Amino acid sequence: MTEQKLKIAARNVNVFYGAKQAINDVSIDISTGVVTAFIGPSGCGKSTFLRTLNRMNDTIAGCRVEGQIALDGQDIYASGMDVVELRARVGMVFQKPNPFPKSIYENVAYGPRIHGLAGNKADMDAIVEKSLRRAGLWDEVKDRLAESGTALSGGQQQRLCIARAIAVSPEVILMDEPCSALDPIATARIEELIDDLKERYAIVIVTHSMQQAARVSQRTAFFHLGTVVEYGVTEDIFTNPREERTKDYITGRYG
Amino acid sequence: MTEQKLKIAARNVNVFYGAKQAINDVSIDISTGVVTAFIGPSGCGKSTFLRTLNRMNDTIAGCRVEGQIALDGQDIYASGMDVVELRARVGMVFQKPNPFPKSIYENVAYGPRIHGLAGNKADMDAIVEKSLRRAGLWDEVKDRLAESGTALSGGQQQRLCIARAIAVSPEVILMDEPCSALDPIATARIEELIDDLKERYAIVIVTHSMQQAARVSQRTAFFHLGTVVEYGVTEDIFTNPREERTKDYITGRYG
Amino acid sequence: MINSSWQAPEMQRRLARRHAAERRFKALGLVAIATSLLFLAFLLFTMLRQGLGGIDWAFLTGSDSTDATVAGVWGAAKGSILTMGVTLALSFPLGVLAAVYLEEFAPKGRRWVEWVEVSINNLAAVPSIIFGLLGLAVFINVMHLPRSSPLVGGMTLALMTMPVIVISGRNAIKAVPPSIRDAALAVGASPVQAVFHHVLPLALPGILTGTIIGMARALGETAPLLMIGMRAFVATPPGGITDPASVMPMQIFLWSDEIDQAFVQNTSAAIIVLLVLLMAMNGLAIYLRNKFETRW
Amino acid sequence: MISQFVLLVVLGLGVAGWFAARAKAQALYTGRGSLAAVPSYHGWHMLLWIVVPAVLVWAVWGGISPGLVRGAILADPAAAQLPAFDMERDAILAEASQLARNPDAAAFNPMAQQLAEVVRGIETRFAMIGAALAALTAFAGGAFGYTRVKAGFPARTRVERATLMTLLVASLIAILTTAGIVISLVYETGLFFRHVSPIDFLTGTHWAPRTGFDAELGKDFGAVPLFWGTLFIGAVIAMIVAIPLGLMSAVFLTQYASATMRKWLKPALEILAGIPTVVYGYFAALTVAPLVRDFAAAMGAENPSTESALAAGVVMGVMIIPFVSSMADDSIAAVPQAMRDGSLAMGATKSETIKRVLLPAALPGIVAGVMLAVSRAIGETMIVVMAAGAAARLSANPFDSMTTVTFQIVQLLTGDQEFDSPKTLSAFALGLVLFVVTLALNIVALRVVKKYREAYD
Amino acid sequence: ACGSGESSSGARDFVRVVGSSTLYPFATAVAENAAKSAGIKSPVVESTGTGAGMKLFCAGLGAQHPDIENASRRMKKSEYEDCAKNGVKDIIEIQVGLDGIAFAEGTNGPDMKLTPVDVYKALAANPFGKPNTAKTWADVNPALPAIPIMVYGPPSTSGTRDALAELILTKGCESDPAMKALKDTDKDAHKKVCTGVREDGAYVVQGENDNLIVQKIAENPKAIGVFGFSYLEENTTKLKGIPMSGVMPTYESIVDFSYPGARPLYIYVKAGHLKAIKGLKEYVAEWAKSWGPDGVLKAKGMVIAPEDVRTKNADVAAKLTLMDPSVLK
Ligand SMILES: Nc1ncnc2c1ncn2[C@@H]1O[C@H](COP(=O)(O)OP(=O)(O)OP(=O)(O)O)[C@@H](O)[C@H]1O
Ligand SMILES: Nc1ncnc2c1ncn2[C@@H]1O[C@H](COP(=O)(O)OP(=O)(O)OP(=O)(O)O)[C@@H](O)[C@H]1O
Ligand SMILES: [Mg+2]
Ligand SMILES: [Mg+2]
Ligand SMILES: O=P([O-])([O-])[O-]
Repeated sequence: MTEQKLKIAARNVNVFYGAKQAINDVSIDISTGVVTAFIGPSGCGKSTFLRTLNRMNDTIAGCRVEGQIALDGQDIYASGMDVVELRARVGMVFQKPNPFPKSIYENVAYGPRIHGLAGNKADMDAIVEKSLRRAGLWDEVKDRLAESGTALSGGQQQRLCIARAIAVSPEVILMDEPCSALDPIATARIEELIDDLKERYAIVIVTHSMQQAARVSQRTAFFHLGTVVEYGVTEDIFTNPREERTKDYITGRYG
Repeated sequence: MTEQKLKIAARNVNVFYGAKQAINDVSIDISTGVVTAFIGPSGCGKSTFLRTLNRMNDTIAGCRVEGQIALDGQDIYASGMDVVELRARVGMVFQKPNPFPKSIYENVAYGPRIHGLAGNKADMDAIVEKSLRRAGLWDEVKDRLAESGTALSGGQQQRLCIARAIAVSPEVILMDEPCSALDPIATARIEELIDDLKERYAIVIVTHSMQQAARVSQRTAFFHLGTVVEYGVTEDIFTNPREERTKDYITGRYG
Repeated sequence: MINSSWQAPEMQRRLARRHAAERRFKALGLVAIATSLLFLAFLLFTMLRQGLGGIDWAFLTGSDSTDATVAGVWGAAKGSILTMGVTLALSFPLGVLAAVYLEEFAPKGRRWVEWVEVSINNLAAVPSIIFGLLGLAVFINVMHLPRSSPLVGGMTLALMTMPVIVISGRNAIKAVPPSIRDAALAVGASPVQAVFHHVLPLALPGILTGTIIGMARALGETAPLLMIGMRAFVATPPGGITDPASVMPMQIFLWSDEIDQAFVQNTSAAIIVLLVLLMAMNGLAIYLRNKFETRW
Repeated sequence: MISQFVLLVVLGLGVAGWFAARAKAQALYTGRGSLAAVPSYHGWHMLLWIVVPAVLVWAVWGGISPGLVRGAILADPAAAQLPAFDMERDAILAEASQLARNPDAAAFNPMAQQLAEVVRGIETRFAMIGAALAALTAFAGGAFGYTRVKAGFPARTRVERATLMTLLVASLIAILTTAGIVISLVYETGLFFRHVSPIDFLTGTHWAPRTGFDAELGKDFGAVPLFWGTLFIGAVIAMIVAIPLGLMSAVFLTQYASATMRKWLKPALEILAGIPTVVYGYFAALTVAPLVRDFAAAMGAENPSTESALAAGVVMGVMIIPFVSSMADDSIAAVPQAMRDGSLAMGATKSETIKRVLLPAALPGIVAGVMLAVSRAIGETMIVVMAAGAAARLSANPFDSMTTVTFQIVQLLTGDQEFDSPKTLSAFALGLVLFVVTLALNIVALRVVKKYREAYD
Repeated sequence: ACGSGESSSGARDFVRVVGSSTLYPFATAVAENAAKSAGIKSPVVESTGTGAGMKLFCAGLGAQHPDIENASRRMKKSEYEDCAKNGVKDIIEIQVGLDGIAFAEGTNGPDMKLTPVDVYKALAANPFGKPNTAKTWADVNPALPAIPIMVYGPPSTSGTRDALAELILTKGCESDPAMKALKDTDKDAHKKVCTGVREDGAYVVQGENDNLIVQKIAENPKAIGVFGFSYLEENTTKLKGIPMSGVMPTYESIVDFSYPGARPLYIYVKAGHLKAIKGLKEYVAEWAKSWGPDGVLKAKGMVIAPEDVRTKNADVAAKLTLMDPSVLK
């Protein structure tokens, strides 16, 4: 059993794109040692909410957040907050893989380099190798580390982005459908990784696969139309949902 | 039972990215009335092969194709081939959703407009609505057709791209993981669509979900390291694979 | 029954029409570029025919003289090189930094930011002679920098070149997909790091384009230099950026108005030298631009 | 000499400081999170503290020391018999100082020779003081910087703040330049408008600048034909040439030409921007203008003039082709490949893809290029001087000769006349009004681009 | 600052000349010779136009201001006052030669023969106070060919244009006694009627590039041009002179003023700079050496001044006698 500790506490969060409300009064706890899964139909606000957790929504023009989100008790939307540090501590894997148009090596080494995590070239090599290995990409790319990260297949790019995110060992890792372009074996590898990471980190994963949510997560939040319909222990949600809507969704009877 | 007719015949196809061979001697038949699924681990060449079928690989610098691919008996790599007509007849949904930075309406109307499929505004409206409905996106976007296609969620973008592709009613539809960002309900909708389309069209779908392949396809090709290890009737492949590698992959024991 | 629509004759006709349009469009493009290049070729041919005979070692190493057989181009060429050096040293960093600020860091929607934006765009439209007036007023009359010097010439031309670099730079920066910024920010890069490590290298080709055309314009410019004393007879090549100097286009302008017909050849020869100088100046930038061009 | 040396030393100190601070920071590193910033940022922070204040001190010293040196020399008994007249004295002092640096040179003024030794001594002394001050500042700055190297010190934030300041200052240069232009034009424009009413100036259609002040002046300073000529030649004729040629060239280069072809042709086009305007002027006047005239004569025009707006405009258009083509080329090339693929996969032809997807997505860049080109054309002088004539005429016939604002400004400012005559002053008024007009155009363009921008990704 | 050039507080070790574009080719030739023979550093000669040069010249004493002003006309009283206000009181005025303006046509031209009255009637905006309606030369004078009036000439801002106005147009204008009388009653009206040039395209203003005029009229047999005499002399293969009142523009006819259209050229030297600027005296001396009948300036196309003017000015150049400002207008 891993130690559980409250890491991020989101309270009454509302998110707007211009005038349109995309997230409506969502409150969720994210803890270290726990994998939290966000599930819900497409367009319900999972990615939007995920982005609020490390303020990546700042980069979207017209996006506005209300409510409180605290990381280790500290309001991340407070004016004194150092966003850079926040994002270093709360890493993110995007829904659409977005490798840098640089070499595969540089893609992974970038984070460690700016955070000074490697003292020398050998350290860096080790970090890159380890990250790529954990993302299950090492064998496929070890001979072509100098090739561009954009010349990889869809699934390879996705794993590259995962490797890039874990290379800086953030405290919280937000993953937006990290396995959407992966085959079952690669998926299993990432799930293993998640299992592995959760010992020390807080992990949030958005997924469309109920099976995956059930396999890897301990907490699940079911989003629907911008609200969290149900949030609780994964087992409960899947075996004994309190809400009708949750049940419908899980059993695929929805809509 | 739908009528089956050979549509695309690929024979001894090799594809190279520069010096690197990505596809090795692949021969596959694609027929109207049949859904063909490509499965295989990430990076094995599924997308690469798919792109050769409507010559989208032409746009990748350094990509070279050998072997023969015939559409209705006509070599699509022959010098007289009209690529524009080819691509109009062989539509494609890309792995990474790529909506145009135009309104949702314009995204779907784009194809019909250039091919002159709509006589007037009402026709066009009808085509747009029908396509969006079939892709299961209509309800979510019917009030915001003028918004940019890039302001949609990941799954919505994916369905928009599907709607865009079917709007021109191609004879063959190539779909590269069309449901990767979709929840089970939306996935079911797309699968329904595929089932529906296959009556009159030839459909190829790349998927990482064995269940999906088993559900929607009648033929399956298992790719591995650039070769087709096994190609045949879906049921046979899943219940009684001839090759050890196929079996390992399907049962998730691979790697 | 299957294949109905695409094989239908009216569909085929439409396709044929579209292909015809495509061919027309491509031909138009070809004609456009051929026209532009023909113009260039014609100019070059005329210059070469008239001027090639005038280029010899003495011409390349000499300075201005009233005797056409003695007059050489080195004095003016050196003046141009020094002037362009000053221009580049000022306008490139200033232009790039301003572009980065305006595109990435300036608070959006503020009045003063809009003013900066508009005034930079507007500076590009200010007649070059007005920059000459400004240079005269500020650099010579207020700062007491030496008249006719590459320093003042370069500073004046830098004011003119900077807007071109800023405008092209901003567009290049704008064209970098937001997902690249997102990727950098999400691994904990600061906005400054994201810009300098990722956005700027990707925008570099566009910035260099602006630099190339801006500098080319500066190199061929005469009007503002009239005002700051570079329309002058200078028989000794400048020793440094504060010495009196002329520049190539000015030399060409002066020679073209010489009474002595023997200067006609010198004029053309000087134009050839100027173009060679231009190509040399652009060479590095073009090399870098080709090197950094990435498609995503 | 000494100033290069001092700069080198300060830079050297800066580099040394960079290494020292980085090393110290590295030593403080005990594991992840133990340092608030990467060691090299501590290095940069230190380097800034060493170099910036020292260079500032040296620059200030460079500003005040000549006065001090001069005072010291004049106080020297050897300088007693220097002439009192300032300029002559300056000349001797300057020569002495030159001799001090280069003792072998022959003296023009014998007194300079005598003073050379004294001057050398004093100059060296003051230079040394300056160098010492700069070095001290560098050390002080370095010492301060070094003490700041602590585990919790946010060096990156500080360095980035300095970077942002630099960026801000760079963009403010534009405002300064704008202000400078306005200020240098406004005063004289004011003088001009005291004699000629702005209404006459802005609405009058008769332009015949002359000297001497009288009440009738307004009738001869009607600037409308000039602005008309400027717009007609620069924004209409030149653009009719440049936009299609430039845009189509860009399209051809990015979409149809092979990579090697593009690599060679794009720079070739860019040469067009660098050909001196005088050359274009000759070309326009001697090659294009006669052709245009013959054409006009063939069209039945009676007594067509050799000078024509058309000749000037066409050549100007050619000159600015690269502004349109290169910027459009860059913008089109920057549209993500996925957009292109999306369109091609729909069965669109290349030209349809270009027209419907690429050009709209690249619009901001294309508009910016066109605006730059228009700007350049409006500000162009020489071609007009040589090929368009100087007749201030309000005509829509491109075969007529016309004149532009810039041409008039050059004429009015470089010719022979008193500099406080209404003629000269009108040049400033022309400049200012043109400035305001282009400003308005730019504001409109900015709004339009903002409105139609298609953001991808 | 590096190099040996001027700096804000220091001195200059070369002569700086500004002013007329007409004098530019001569001033540069003198500069070159001075550098060669007197061993001074080559003077820098700037072509700014007389008026703009005056402004620079009069801005003050000191290394940052020019030493010599070339003028294709005499300094005006207002200009001297400006000079004096800025401390430039001691000025040496030297007449260095003459410049002739010439009317010319292409060698295949119609063999025009003009008089100042013809020119005035053809070019004036309001000849004798009435609007100009002449379209062809025949409208002006039936003896002339019926070809359209098209005259290329200098812009209103140049010294050559002043000469055209003063020496030809005013003369033609004053052929009418009423106009001559007007001069005494209403000076401004006189100036307007006599020197105002039409703007309907018959008079084509060409920027200050005389070679361009030469080329344009050489190619257009119907056009005639007005420019400095030296350009005619240099281009005899392409152009021929047009006789004015029966006198061809030749060197001799200009020197003896029988061809209407010669004006004096001056240089103005700042006395206050003589001691401070290395080479200034030598440069002035070189002028005196060059302006004689066998000097370099004649070869360059300048019209040399009459003997008595030369001796008088040689004396001024040698003694560096100051100008008496009261003679200026
Ligand atoms: N543009 C390219 N240049 C060079 N190599 C490429 C390029 N695109 C893909 N590859 C390589 O070709 C191989 C096949 O890639 P492909 O995209 O076809 O895989 P895939 O089967 O679609 O995988 P996935 O399921 O991850 O999308 C991979 O090894 C990949 O790295
Ligand atoms: N940039 C944007 N501007 C405006 N609306 C947006 C933007 N991004 C997303 N939306 C809208 O906000 C809602 C929530 O989007 P979000 O991306 O959070 O969905 P999601 O749950 O991640 O869906 P998916 O599973 O399809 O990725 C959707 O209706 C979407 O259309
Ligand atoms: Mg999403
Ligand atoms: Mg793929
Ligand atoms: O330049 P000018 O004053 O002699 O016409």
